[in-house]
Amino acid sequence: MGHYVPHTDAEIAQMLSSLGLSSLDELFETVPEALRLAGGLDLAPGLSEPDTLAAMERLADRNRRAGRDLVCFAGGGAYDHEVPATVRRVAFRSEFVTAYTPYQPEVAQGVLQALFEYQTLLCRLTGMEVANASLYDGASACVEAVNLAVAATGRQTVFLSNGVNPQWREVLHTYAAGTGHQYVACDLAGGLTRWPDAGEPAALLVQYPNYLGCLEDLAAARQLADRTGALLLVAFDPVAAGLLHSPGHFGADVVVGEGQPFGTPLSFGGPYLGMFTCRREHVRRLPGRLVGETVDADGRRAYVTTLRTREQDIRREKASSNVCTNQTLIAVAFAVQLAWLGTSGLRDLALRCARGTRYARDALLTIDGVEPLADAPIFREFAVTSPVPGDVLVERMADDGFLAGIPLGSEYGDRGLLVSVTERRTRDEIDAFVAAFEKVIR
Amino acid sequence: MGHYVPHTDAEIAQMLSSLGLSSLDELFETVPEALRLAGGLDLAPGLSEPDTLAAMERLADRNRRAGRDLVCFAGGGAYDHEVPATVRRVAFRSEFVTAYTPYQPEVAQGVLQALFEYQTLLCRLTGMEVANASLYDGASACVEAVNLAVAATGRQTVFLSNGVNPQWREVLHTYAAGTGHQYVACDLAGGLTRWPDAGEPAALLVQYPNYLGCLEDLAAARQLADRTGALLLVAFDPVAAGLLHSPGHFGADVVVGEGQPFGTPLSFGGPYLGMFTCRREHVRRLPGRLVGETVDADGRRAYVTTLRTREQDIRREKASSNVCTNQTLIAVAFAVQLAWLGTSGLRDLALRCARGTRYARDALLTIDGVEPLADAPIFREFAVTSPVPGDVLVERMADDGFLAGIPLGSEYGDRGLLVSVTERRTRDEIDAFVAAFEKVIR
Amino acid sequence: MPAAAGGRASSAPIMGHDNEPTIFELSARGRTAASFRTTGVPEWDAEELVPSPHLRDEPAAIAEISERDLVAHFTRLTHRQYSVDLGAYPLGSCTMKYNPKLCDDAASLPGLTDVHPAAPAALTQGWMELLAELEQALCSITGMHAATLQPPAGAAGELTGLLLMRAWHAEHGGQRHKVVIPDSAHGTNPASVTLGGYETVTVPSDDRGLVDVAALRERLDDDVAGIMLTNPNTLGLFEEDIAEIAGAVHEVGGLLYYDGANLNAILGVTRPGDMGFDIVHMNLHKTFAVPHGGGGPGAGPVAVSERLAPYLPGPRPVLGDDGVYRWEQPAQSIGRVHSWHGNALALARAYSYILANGGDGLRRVAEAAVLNANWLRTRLRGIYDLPYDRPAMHEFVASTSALKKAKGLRALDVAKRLLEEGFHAPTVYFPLIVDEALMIEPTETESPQTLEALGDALERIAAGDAEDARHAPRTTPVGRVDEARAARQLIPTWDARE
Amino acid sequence: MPAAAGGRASSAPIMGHDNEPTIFELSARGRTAASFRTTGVPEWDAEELVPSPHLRDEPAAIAEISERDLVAHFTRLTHRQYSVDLGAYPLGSCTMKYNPKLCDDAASLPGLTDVHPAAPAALTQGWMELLAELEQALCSITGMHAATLQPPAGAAGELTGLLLMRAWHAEHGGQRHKVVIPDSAHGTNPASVTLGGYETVTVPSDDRGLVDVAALRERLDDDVAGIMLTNPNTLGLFEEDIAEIAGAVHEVGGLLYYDGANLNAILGVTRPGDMGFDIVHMNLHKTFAVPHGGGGPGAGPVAVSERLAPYLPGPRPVLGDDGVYRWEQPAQSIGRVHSWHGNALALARAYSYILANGGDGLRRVAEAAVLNANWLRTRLRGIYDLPYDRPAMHEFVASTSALKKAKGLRALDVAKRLLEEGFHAPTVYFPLIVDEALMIEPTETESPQTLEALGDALERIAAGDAEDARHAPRTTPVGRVDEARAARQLIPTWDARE
Ligand SMILES: Cc1ncc(COP(=O)(O)O)c(C=O)c1O
Ligand SMILES: Cc1ncc(COP(=O)(O)O)c(C=O)c1O
Repeated sequence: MGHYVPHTDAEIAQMLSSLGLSSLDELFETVPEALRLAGGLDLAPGLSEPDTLAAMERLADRNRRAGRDLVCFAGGGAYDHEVPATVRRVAFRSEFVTAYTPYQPEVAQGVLQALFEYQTLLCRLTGMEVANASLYDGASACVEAVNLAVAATGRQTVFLSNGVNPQWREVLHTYAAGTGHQYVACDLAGGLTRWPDAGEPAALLVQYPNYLGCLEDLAAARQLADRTGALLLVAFDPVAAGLLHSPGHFGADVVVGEGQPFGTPLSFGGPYLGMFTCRREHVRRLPGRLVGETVDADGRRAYVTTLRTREQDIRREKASSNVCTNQTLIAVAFAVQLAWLGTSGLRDLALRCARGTRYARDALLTIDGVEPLADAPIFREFAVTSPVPGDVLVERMADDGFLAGIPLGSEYGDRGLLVSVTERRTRDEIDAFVAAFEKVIR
Repeated sequence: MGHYVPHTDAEIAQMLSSLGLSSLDELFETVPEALRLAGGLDLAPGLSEPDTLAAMERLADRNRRAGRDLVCFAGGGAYDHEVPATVRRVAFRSEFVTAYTPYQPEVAQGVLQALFEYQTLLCRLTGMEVANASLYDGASACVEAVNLAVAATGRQTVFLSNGVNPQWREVLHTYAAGTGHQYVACDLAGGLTRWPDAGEPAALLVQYPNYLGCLEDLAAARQLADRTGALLLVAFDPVAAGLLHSPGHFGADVVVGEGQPFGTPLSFGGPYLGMFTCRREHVRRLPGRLVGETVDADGRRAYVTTLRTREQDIRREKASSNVCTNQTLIAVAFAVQLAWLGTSGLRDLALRCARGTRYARDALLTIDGVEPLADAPIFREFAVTSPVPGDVLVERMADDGFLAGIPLGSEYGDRGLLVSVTERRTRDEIDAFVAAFEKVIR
Repeated sequence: MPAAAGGRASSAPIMGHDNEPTIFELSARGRTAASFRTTGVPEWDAEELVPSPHLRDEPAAIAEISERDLVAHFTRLTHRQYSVDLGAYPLGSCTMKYNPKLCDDAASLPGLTDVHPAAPAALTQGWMELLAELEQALCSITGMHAATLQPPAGAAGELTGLLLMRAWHAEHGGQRHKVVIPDSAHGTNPASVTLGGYETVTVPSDDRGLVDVAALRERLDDDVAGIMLTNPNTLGLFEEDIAEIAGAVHEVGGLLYYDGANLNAILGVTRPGDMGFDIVHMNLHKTFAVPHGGGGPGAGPVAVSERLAPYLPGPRPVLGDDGVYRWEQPAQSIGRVHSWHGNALALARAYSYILANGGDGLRRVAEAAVLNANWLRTRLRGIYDLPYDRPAMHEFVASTSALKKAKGLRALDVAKRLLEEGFHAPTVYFPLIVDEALMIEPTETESPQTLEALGDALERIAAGDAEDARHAPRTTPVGRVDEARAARQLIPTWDARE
Repeated sequence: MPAAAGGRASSAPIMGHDNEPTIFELSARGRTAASFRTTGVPEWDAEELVPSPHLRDEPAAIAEISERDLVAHFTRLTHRQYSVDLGAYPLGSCTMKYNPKLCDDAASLPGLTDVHPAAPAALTQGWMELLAELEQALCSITGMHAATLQPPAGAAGELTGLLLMRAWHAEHGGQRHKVVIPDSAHGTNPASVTLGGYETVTVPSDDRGLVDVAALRERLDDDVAGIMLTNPNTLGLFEEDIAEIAGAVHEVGGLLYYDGANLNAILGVTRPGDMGFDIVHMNLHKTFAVPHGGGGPGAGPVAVSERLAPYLPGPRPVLGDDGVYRWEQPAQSIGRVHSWHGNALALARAYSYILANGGDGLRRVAEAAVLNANWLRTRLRGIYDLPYDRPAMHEFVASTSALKKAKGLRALDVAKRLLEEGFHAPTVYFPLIVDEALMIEPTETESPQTLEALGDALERIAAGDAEDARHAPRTTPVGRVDEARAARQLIPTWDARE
């Protein structure tokens, strides 16, 4: 009971008497009698630590693990990349893990400098000038990008590509109920977004590569944005930075995305990392924390969270965002993983993903009945259709030890399956995957 | 190739030229041509990190794990105790792990203070006045105890109880080939040592509890030591300190033992921890490192390795021992685990071991054909005989998911099995164990 | 040879006070620590894989650093960082309690970390059971009917709650436009109100530090969607009139939102549901020992009363009669608020913490938290101002306003001096209604000995020289940081430096 | 309330330079962090379990401390500790290379850690394969025939080797009494010689810093059991006459023992076996990246030539024709030298390091180690004395003897000043044959940038004020430590203080 309360009974008695109290209940005298919980919480009594761990292990054993139980070909915003020992053992040192948001910079230079390095790395990946210290996930990063665009343009409508992760679009619509933003859904043709050729949008939001893995034409999107006076918002896969031009190269105004691919295991979907970067002109509308370099009293280089007046604790109802606690630790892991890769490693990683994807796609398409869902060029993920609905396919292939991919919703035409191949997949695994696929759809 | 060499080719070229060399081979010009290894090492080329880990996992999967694959009832100097998350995550922080022996105390206060606390805790467990900073294992601690006794008394002969761990006795005999020490083997009767009633031994070496789990009569041993002018050397199970009088209480001169039970997993036998403590009068014969408290230039409390003149690097051929690198990190884990237990936790742990042992022993002895090998009182381990030889018994019970114990050598009479029960064993596990035991000997 | 600072422990204050260079300064062309699995996949060139309009010629420039230098760099950074694992962290409103190592183990079980969030339910029954059981437990603790675990932090929980309010009113008498919050509220409250599409109406606190009920009644009408309260409030005081407040708000058809940041104070003692709240968010990274990670990740689940359950975000894990968990979308769900299922590993941590404590343990948590706060409050009496010197809950607010008048000792300087004394600082200048506020929350995991040491340090500081305090801290990795300059000459990245 | 220092980060230099209290000072009666599995075993009283003459009335007194304070205490201690993970550690003869995190993972696989050493071979085939393969690999690296992995450290390996010598001579012409070692040898060599039952005969080094072969010949006779050499020797110089030395020793029927502490210099370049050595020990905690752990655990396997194989300690894992590993005792084994099978997890680490490097990688290790040492040696030329300024291997010895004459700058003061510069110090005053010795071993894992920074620091120190250096270090957790007092007024435990 209360393993983590250090007080001995003697100490409690002493402290109570120093307060002139005779029982712990008297501590709560300001809680009206009527509201006091009689009989305590309706929860089981506390377990010992080994018993607790055993209970958690029982639950963990009820999941089929990627790697040991299932060879993972699922992506869709959550990728089975290697997280090396170095990253795990350094990024999760307890000083990083058990610190609060760096409110006292003099004793938080560790977190602050790591974030400053994260911001720099993220800008280099995306080709942007400013990055914040993280948002919750890919979806919330999209939401904040739209909020920024609406505030910057004074317009309410956003052209939203159907190539954007459907779950992120769901979240955008959920939050629109509060902000009143309007979304114009833009269909895909051949895997690429067909934009309306006119209108007065606050922004275009497109994903690169998009949910089907296809490489959108960002140059065209930029032109439309220029024509309509809209901002170009791009959701970007950071792994793509190893091979593809950055969205900044194509003139994006805001680049967001899901940072999970660097340093974070699949984790059943969280905690992940919302990447947020933009051009410097928008810095005063930046959501969340921003770390800047400065000096201390002796002129030594130091880091501190800055432009704080944007934030909720100071600007309150007029704040650029309500975000307070973010995903700092995941951002630190992202920075460590990226530094571990280095320039050549990043390219190598992207190449390996692209090669495995090409190899798997070519092989799958030799199976008759399997057709590409889109023919636009891809990078590390692709969609196919087959005689068997995606969900059935996934369930069946699980018996053969594969997580075959992600079933696609009807908006992409039925029977679709989204397949992703990371640097971890071997040729043998892919061959076995293709064989099982063929067997299952027979 | 050479993952851990940071130099780029360009840097190597630059450094070579600054040395006036044109190839790496020229670095080895002082190695006679004839001795140069042509064709390189006869080893496979380097593996990538993930491939290396996969190779290690393949090996790990070829072992049957205690806990997951086998319920462990084996002891004999290696016990299946809980090592809590707290201990693992604190004792193995990289500052402790990647430091060298504290030669520069100004930047090694972390290791030094942890060792000072370890020494104090160990003295409290054993009832002694001085402890060193660790030796290799239980066996080497016994060797050093005998070396000390021989040096202290000028005598060569040691009364060695057959109740001492047989492997430790083997090591004693191995090293005696160099030192010329003589051992008089002292048989057990009813599980307790029968000492010669006269002689001029340098020391008596007895284990408490002994290898069969029995509680030796240390008072009697002390009397004999007094009569013969010998030192009393006791190998002690640190867990016993929770319930049993310390060897110091009975007047031991040197107390040694195997420290694995606190903070170290089974680990296939190592790294473990050689505990070494003695009375203060012997401190100048203490083997290995000793940490002492002192002050720094400003008078602040500080710690440092001391009485260094005993040691090999200064005293060379006249050193009290040749030990240099010891088992410091394991000693730190020992201290953390012991502090985690605390006074009440230590007693609780000992009680739980004793209760499980009593419960298992009583149950096994109800099986007919199963007899106690010794009738002396026990603490956390016991020996039985059965119709089936110990080794056969162990092999068979492995199929039922048990590591049944340790087969006893012929010196203890044949068909013996040594069984140990730790705080981790549940009543259900013990009941299943007993049932399997009964089935197997039918 | 590229200039790089080399491997000295230049940052570790263990050896002097030099700066730690950035990874960019440590970078040397051509280096990498990366190592990949051998796959046997054909090694096509980039050009064969990516069409030229998309293919970049140069890879994005990252730091190029050896594993050895990488490890040293970040390890040295950790030596420039204070944390709960180093000492007390009495940061008001943040509940910086000790995070049990047990929960680290629980949250790193491969059976939890190596699961794809899109894997079908049949393959993730363990996770779904964990989440469903956690929803359950949180409902018991808060006295609510159903919950969503999707919100990744408190602020996200707030916005989710406000969207639930909208959805409710839309179907019950039409939309309303105002949300009432006290002047002592946390900044995320008004910020969320705005994002929820509402207008903030502020209600003042009375001289007790509690919501001024009369003033509240004046502000209540049928355009008020609801009220957001923290109870105990940010002064650490229990809103004693909560029943009356709830009645008044409900009377005008409004809903009550409970900001659970201070839930630690009342675990097992009283429940928001019993107080009349309709919507509750919890900060698992405060109350349930999810470590703060230097600013996240956390988790901000939202629990609601029965009438609001149909509007919860989805999908939610639901146990069928066949003993199998399935994902279900609540009938009138407002939709997703997270890409997947929320900060799952943080949720697993919190669940393991709840299992280990149990009902009895959680109440003991609240008791010790409140005991510690009140002991320290009385310890500081006569040393600092206590603007609301009444029985507090888990935290209390002191002030240096008199000390400032007397000798110019500001809350900020007390905070910086406390760093020199080896403690983290309290929260300062919040809540806004207190002049020179020091908001102190010891939490239940600090021992009486720690409280004594903290009290002694605060007393020394109050008695000390104010001018001297303005130059604190001096024993930290860097001295007082120039925050103004950071904003004036913004340097947001390494590449932005001249 | 018991006096305990409380939870301030009192030790962490991150916040000032106070001492960290001992756990005994943090202890408060009645506290514990312990938590046990629920077993359902009957709860007999102590009296029912242990007869009274053995039963203690009071449990042994341990520190009584909460998990929170326990974690904070030891975490703070790590902030008072330098380590390889914080920076360069050019400690001569210790090969303080970076320890790959990969090997941490490898050595913590549950399939390796959770195996009882007495489990029958049928249940531990993975471990036995690992050990057998490691023996193999070490033999290839050293050019020997067979090996034992039992010795837990280098010194234990030395003694094992000397006992092998004894066993050999006992059966070949009878016992001998002398073992020759150079005056530059490490202290464990003579200490082991004594424990091996031999008498040490010292052979001087010549002006090249190498064994004086003529002097050696004078000392060789048929009472010489063998010679112990380190090659490269402790000056970092390769014993160029090793072939002649081997011939001379073998001529008188002696054996050659190779102290492998410096093996890092010659990996893949040359092998002790090819030099004529009969017995070789390796320090896996030097050459093969097993971390030092603040003073161990390490591993000191011993490899031998074919004629000595039958005498090796046992049991050894041997692969049968049926593909199954069994434990076998060598025919004339000297017996066990370890309780079990040696420091198994350290052996697993080393094996993973060898796998990751491979033959090519290991040679690269030696090349970079030697390159680094020679670059730094030339960098210091003209700044420090280089008593043996010739091509070095993985380390070299400098000296402050001239600087001492000139201005009183001692090796010790250079070491302490270097701490202030953020580097660990070199080994000082060893080998004994060099006055004011600074023994510098950069290792291969330090980058050229690190070497430059180290060289610059050493140059600054040599140019600096010697009197000032006597007061170094000042920026460390504690200042210069009074070692004399520690010995004079011995305080070996907390309980020994007055
Ligand atoms: C009173 C109060 N409300 C809301 C929040 C916001 O929670 P979060 O930081 O998790 O978004 C906080 C946390 O700082 C708080 O203290
Ligand atoms: C040259 C030399 N020989 C022998 C040893 C002893 O090795 P260990 O410390 O592993 O016992 C050392 C290590 O300090 C050494 O440097």
